[in-house]
Amino acid sequence: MELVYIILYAVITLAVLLGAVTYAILFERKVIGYMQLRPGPNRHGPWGMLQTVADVMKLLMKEDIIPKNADKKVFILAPIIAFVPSFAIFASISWSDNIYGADLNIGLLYFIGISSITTLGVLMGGWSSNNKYSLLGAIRGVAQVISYEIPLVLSVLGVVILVGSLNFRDIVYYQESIGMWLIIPQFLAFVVYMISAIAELNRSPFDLPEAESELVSGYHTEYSGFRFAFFMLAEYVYAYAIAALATTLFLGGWLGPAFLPGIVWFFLKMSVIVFFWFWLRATLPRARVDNLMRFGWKVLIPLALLNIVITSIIKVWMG
Amino acid sequence: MSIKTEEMVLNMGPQHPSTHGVFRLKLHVSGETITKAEPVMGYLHRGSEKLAEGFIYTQFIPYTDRLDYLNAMTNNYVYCAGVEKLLGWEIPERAEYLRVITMELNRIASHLVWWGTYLLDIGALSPFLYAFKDREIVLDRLNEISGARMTFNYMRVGGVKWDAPAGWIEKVQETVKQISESIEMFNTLVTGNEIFQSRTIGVGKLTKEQVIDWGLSGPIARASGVNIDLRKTEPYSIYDRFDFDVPVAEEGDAYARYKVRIAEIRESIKIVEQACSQIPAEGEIIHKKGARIMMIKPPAGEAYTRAEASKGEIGVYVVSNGKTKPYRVKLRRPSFVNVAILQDLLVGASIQDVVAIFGSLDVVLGEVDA
Amino acid sequence: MSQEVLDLVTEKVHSFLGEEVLAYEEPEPPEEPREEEEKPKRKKKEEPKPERPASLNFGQPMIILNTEHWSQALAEMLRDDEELQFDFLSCVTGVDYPEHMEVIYNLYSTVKDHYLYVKVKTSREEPAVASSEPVWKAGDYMEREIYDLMGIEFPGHKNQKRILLADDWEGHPLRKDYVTDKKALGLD
Amino acid sequence: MELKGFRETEQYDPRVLEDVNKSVFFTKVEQLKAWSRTRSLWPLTFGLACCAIEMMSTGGSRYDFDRFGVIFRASPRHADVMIVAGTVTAKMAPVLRTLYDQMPEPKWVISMGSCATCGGPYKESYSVLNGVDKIVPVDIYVPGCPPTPPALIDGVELLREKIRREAKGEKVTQG
Amino acid sequence: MFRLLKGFGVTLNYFRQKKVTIQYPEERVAMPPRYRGIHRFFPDKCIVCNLCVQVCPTDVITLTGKKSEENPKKKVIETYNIDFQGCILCDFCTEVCPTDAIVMTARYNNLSSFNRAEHFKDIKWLSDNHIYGNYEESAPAPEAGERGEVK
Repeated sequence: MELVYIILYAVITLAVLLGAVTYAILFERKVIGYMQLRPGPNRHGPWGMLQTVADVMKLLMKEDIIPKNADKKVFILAPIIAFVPSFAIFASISWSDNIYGADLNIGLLYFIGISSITTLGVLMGGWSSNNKYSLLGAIRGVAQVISYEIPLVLSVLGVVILVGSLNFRDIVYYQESIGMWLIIPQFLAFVVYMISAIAELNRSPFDLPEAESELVSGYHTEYSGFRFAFFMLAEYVYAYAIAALATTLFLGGWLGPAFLPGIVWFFLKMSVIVFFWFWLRATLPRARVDNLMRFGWKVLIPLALLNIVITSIIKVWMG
Repeated sequence: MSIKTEEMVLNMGPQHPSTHGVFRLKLHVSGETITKAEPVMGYLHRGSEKLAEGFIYTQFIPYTDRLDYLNAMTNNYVYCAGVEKLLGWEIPERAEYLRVITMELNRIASHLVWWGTYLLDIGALSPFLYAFKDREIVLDRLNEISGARMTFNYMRVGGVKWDAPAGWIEKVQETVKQISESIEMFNTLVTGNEIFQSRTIGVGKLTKEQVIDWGLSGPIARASGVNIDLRKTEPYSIYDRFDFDVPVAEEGDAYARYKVRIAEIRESIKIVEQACSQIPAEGEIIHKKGARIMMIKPPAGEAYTRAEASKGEIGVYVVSNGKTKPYRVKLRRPSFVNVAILQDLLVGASIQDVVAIFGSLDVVLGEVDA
Repeated sequence: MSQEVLDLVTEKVHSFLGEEVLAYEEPEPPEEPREEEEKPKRKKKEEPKPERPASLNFGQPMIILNTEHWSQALAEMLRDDEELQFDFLSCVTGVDYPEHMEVIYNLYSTVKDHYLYVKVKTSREEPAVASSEPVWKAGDYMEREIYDLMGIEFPGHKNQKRILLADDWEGHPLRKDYVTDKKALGLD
Repeated sequence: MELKGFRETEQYDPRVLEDVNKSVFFTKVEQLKAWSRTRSLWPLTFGLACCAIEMMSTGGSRYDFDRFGVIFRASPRHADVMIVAGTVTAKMAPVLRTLYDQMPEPKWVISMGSCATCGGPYKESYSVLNGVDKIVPVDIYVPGCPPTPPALIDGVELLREKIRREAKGEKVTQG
Repeated sequence: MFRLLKGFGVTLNYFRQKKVTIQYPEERVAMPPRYRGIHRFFPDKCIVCNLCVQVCPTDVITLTGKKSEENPKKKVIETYNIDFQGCILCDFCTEVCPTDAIVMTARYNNLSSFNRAEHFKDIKWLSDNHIYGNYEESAPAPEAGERGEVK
């Protein structure tokens, strides 16, 4: 019986997420459009609601090209490897007090572990395409993700030290118990987290692996049709996952005034974070590769370490 | 144990999002550093110079529009001025003012496109749309006076085709005011941005000697401290009547070129404002013989005429043999000359800077390939 | 001022190559060879005179040389001479005439702010003009373009090959005897 | 490729077919496909000359191509429609053909402006291809030199109509 | 670092501003009266002087005339075609036309076609084309010697 629930939960989450992601893409186009003094998609469905649906549907029905020179097996596997983990992450997310998937004791560890696999998909995609731009994009992507994975994990450690648990629900309950969101005591960690998250997600201004003006489309240059759609969806699902993690860790998860249910608060907070990313994309130019690396290693990691030290001292102080 | 390494040849283009058209760069790369750069062009070579020999003088004017399609007015002008030099005609005053106003408006539009596309290359999305939004209002003014958005075909040998429509001058003054407000916004959004600066400062450095040796001109030259602006050093048309500065920077990097172009928009606005207040209210707009476009017949002779386009020195060498068709029209296209520096400039740069360097040269492929 | 530059250039070229290069047997006084009015020109056309090898062309000095006199050493002299300093190569033009071909170098001095047209004449059968590319880098592409479109050879050019047209293109389109046959080219 | 569906459609009762056409939810697969395709035409960023600038203007704020779901893609593998915006020269033609071949089916070509349509101003020139339809099949011709952004929007709108009509089994002329 | 943050203010400011987009197919994009769109032809005004044919840089105009029935000395137009696919809208034909028989309208839209042969516009199409236009401005009166003097 429990199995049925698990499957049901998985299916519902998948469906809701896919729906949410299609609207995330529309949301991005709308937000960026508005910032550029234009309305964005508004023809297909009311307020352009069916735009992304059409986009995805079209991509699913496009011809599937596997380049002659490509490493076929890897080429086919890559989008799946990129796509599956980004969904699997959501198993551990707790949407509200009573809606949640796996209540893992090592939720955070699971999250960070699984999410790293996505990078493998990027590398495989870039490598197998046998295209110089793809390869360069993939190499950049991997270098970037490895560099920024470290500050990301280190920044999260502060929260873990404070809460004393890797369980997402415990973390939220802790925030409820101390009566404030962890963004206040862990502001430094939050900043480091947000910046490294952008790099993790390959979003502007750190979108070097798919820098359109330099590398055509980066690692997915050679992908067409539904494989490309997979990469695209994975990217946005992953963005939501990272936003969900930030919500849980720093913004009090589902906590909020009682006039709205917890899950709505959760989504609202997530949307604010996602909006912030879009805002970044509309504002900033792309960073340089060497600056990016330097910034990651020389600024973010020391900052994250500093945060751990401070947090530890506070923790010891308070007993 | 030694690892076998291999020099990689990276082909950028001919269809690549940041080559702004059909341009190919063959880059030999060792690691991240470029060891050799070979520009390959001609993908848009349309043989304008050959066609010119089969046309009567006026018929070639629309073709000059299509060389540097972003700055068509100056192309129009330089060709007409070249023929006028052979003819020895005086141009009516009002026509000269209209020429200057339209040329400077077009320069603003051209620099705006550059600004937008360069920022797009660097990876910022919005500036591109802001630039095009502002360019649209400039194009509206040019459209009102010439009847086309890009390929104006506005100037004629001996003057201009149309007089300004009623109320146009006031509209132009309004427009440039709007543009100068936008420039302020551009500065806030981009010029001070640290990410942008880190991508451009110190990138693609050009020395004064290189500039002169390679024959570079326009904002590229002025960003390296070569103070040549033909509007100032060799005032053609009526540029000597206006009070404007020539922005010069000494650093010679991409950021300096950026700053010079932004400053040039301001100077163009100044010129337009002055021209709008000075322009005579009435008057001829074309030399009395110029209106008969089929009858233009310069005496035998040849001359080189040059003008300051938004990309640099545009020149035209017209050889006439006294017939209604030119014997030879040679176009000195600034982009074509400027793009040659890439062979030198890219060596030693890293791959990530290619786009920032190439974009900062402001090359239009229609002009490179003629 | 232009006349002074012309005299200066003539003098320098004379001392460099010898008196006979820009020599001109004078059927008329050398002053004001070509002014901007059209009228005297009509007359000129009727009774063709030998071209003056050193003259003012629309107010700017112009010297005419034969290809054997034009050399990189001369170009270097023009560039490096203290009084001339033609450091900026503005434009290179090729013209195809029925009997001969011409390459015109438009020089400018950024220091002295003066101009010079150097016209180099070469034969139609074996057109060759010493390259200016080693002296002014700006000549690189402009000469390649002329080579490509007109077929004038530039000995001394480090990379003389086609630039605008495909490498396997036949003929030189800007020559007057080039016939555009689009059907044959497969373009129509 | 999608032409396979055409025969089946003719066997429907015309009255049913009419009803079917009216509603999105009862539509045939072909038309659903066509719907998604017309709603999401991604052109390849393929600027050649002057028309490319007008193409960029169309993407600009004033005309906003994004309203129609048209977003420019840099890689031919992601593109549905190739807007040939500018003069195609002898040197460029093979490259253009390669790019076209790299695009996944179904794909369309819009010939924008005089140059792409027939060589336009350069049709007498020695290096210009007189009409891009000599190397790739063209679906829509947009006249103008260069066509204004609204004219290009019209062209895309017409391409949409073509896709819709072909999905219904009509034959739309191609020349 | 703080100059970078100013940029966010700019984009946010634009976010709130009114959008500049013209909703094109519903809203009309107004082109100025001088805008050079597709031609309109007035067969009654044409005197078959052939100037437009000669001045056209891309040779897209073809015409034939015939003797007028009323006045055998005069010619009237019989066919007049513009191959619009190659037209570069340079406006020279209207500029040389001594009688303003050919003018350019401000029409630019709904000219796309599935077939490039459809861009071939004949005398009927051209004279029926009066959607909107800019033909209230008349060119200066032609000089006496201008007609037919070319070449």
